Amino acid sequence: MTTAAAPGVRVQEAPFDLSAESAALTAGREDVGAVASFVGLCRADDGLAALVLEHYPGMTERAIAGIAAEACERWPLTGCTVVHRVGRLRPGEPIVLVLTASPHRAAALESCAFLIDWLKTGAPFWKREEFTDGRGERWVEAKAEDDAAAARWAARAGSAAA
Amino acid sequence: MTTAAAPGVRVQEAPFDLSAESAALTAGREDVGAVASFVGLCRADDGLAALVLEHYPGMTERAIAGIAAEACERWPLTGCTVVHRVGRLRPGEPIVLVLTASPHRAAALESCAFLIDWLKTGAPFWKREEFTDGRGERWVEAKAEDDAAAARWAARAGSAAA
Amino acid sequence: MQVLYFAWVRQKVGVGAEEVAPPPDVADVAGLMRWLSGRSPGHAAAFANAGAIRAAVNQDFAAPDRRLSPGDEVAFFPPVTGG
Amino acid sequence: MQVLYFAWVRQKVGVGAEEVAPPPDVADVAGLMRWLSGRSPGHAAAFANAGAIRAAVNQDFAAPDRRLSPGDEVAFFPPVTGG
Repeated sequence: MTTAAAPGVRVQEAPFDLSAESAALTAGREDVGAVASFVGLCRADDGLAALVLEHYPGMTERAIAGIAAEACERWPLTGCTVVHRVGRLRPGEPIVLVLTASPHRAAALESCAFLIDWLKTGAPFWKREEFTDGRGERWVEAKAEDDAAAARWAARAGSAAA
Repeated sequence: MTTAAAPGVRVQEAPFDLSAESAALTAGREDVGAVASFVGLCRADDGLAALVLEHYPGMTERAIAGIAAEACERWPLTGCTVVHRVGRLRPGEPIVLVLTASPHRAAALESCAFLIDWLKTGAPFWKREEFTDGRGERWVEAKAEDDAAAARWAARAGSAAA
Repeated sequence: MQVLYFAWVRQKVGVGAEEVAPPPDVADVAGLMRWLSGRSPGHAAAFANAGAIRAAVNQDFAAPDRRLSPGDEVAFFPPVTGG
Repeated sequence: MQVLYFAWVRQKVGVGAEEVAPPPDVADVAGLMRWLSGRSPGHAAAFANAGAIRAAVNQDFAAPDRRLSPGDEVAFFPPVTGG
């Protein structure tokens, strides 16, 4: 019997706290055996000064909630949390958090990987890069490797979810 | 260019703090794009009152350090941390933490799963269960599914590491 | 009909949102893109390569042949790059 | 030679560690297990099912045919159940 809490989905400018988010998923429960997390951070590649993230208020939260609900159907999760930051983020700053909790470790680990792979390809966010050398700015283009990472979940499950 | 910090390995009775451990892996760096974590917790299955974990001081730390060093060779990690608790742990309490950091998300996610699968099967820990109903105690037996989870890493890489 | 633009589509068009009233023969997403292209040089630049643009109707991803109704919220943006 | 016991092996033997001096014909891990079995009823109970026991020599996992030297640290325990 796995009782799943509704997925927690937030898009915000503020940082998030990994311990607090993890504690919220397990508070008062004794059926959680595994919590997996993924934090994506801003790297200082190639003279990057900052990433500026934009989203589609309303649609972005709905799309993430849909993906999270699908994860809760595919794996026996007791809960999951997705927090995605927007605005100007500098190298070293965390951008996105995915947390999944389950009685079993494989479910937590796999659903966490599934969610971040889908966030890369399916959630309405756009990233602009600003550089230290006055090169101006550049919109990040979608990557074929991200599409491939997301596609492997559909291939494994026969799912066509976005 | 991935410069890996030496893996941090600790066996302790005290709890650990996920945020603090994660922050230590990324502090002062701008080349970390991904931090994956796994926390294993004590479940209240079947009337469990507590788990009592025992280790082999010296050998346990060496075995974990060896596994962590192998992970750093197989994936481009900038660092990894393993903290495993021992002593009496009650339902809801965290038992083990695995943290991996990398420029890339697949490396962080895969190495984190690799490490927890190996910890289940390769690290010298023994678990005793105590029950709420006076049934006394029972040593947890090794599980075939854990062996299978660990074996898939060897099959994928042709590795025979323990 | 409310139309929203994001990322470089927004930058080229010059606004993030506008209220438009296309003629009745603008029946689907592809038709709306063609009609919007005629509104200004910025719109024309934004929609010059229609294949590089994705759309959503009422906050769901939508294909070019998605039919439109007057009250729809339609958004145009580049392929997403989240995470 | 220092011998260590863990988990239910320790409980059955009754101690966590002991210093032993096996005779010269105790040459490997399997031989040491047979010889230890004769030391007490607790030892005999612990080693009754040798197949259920794993060993380490100088803190490395060791097979039953692992050769032993007088200064070795040898440990016996059930299959590990970490994580």
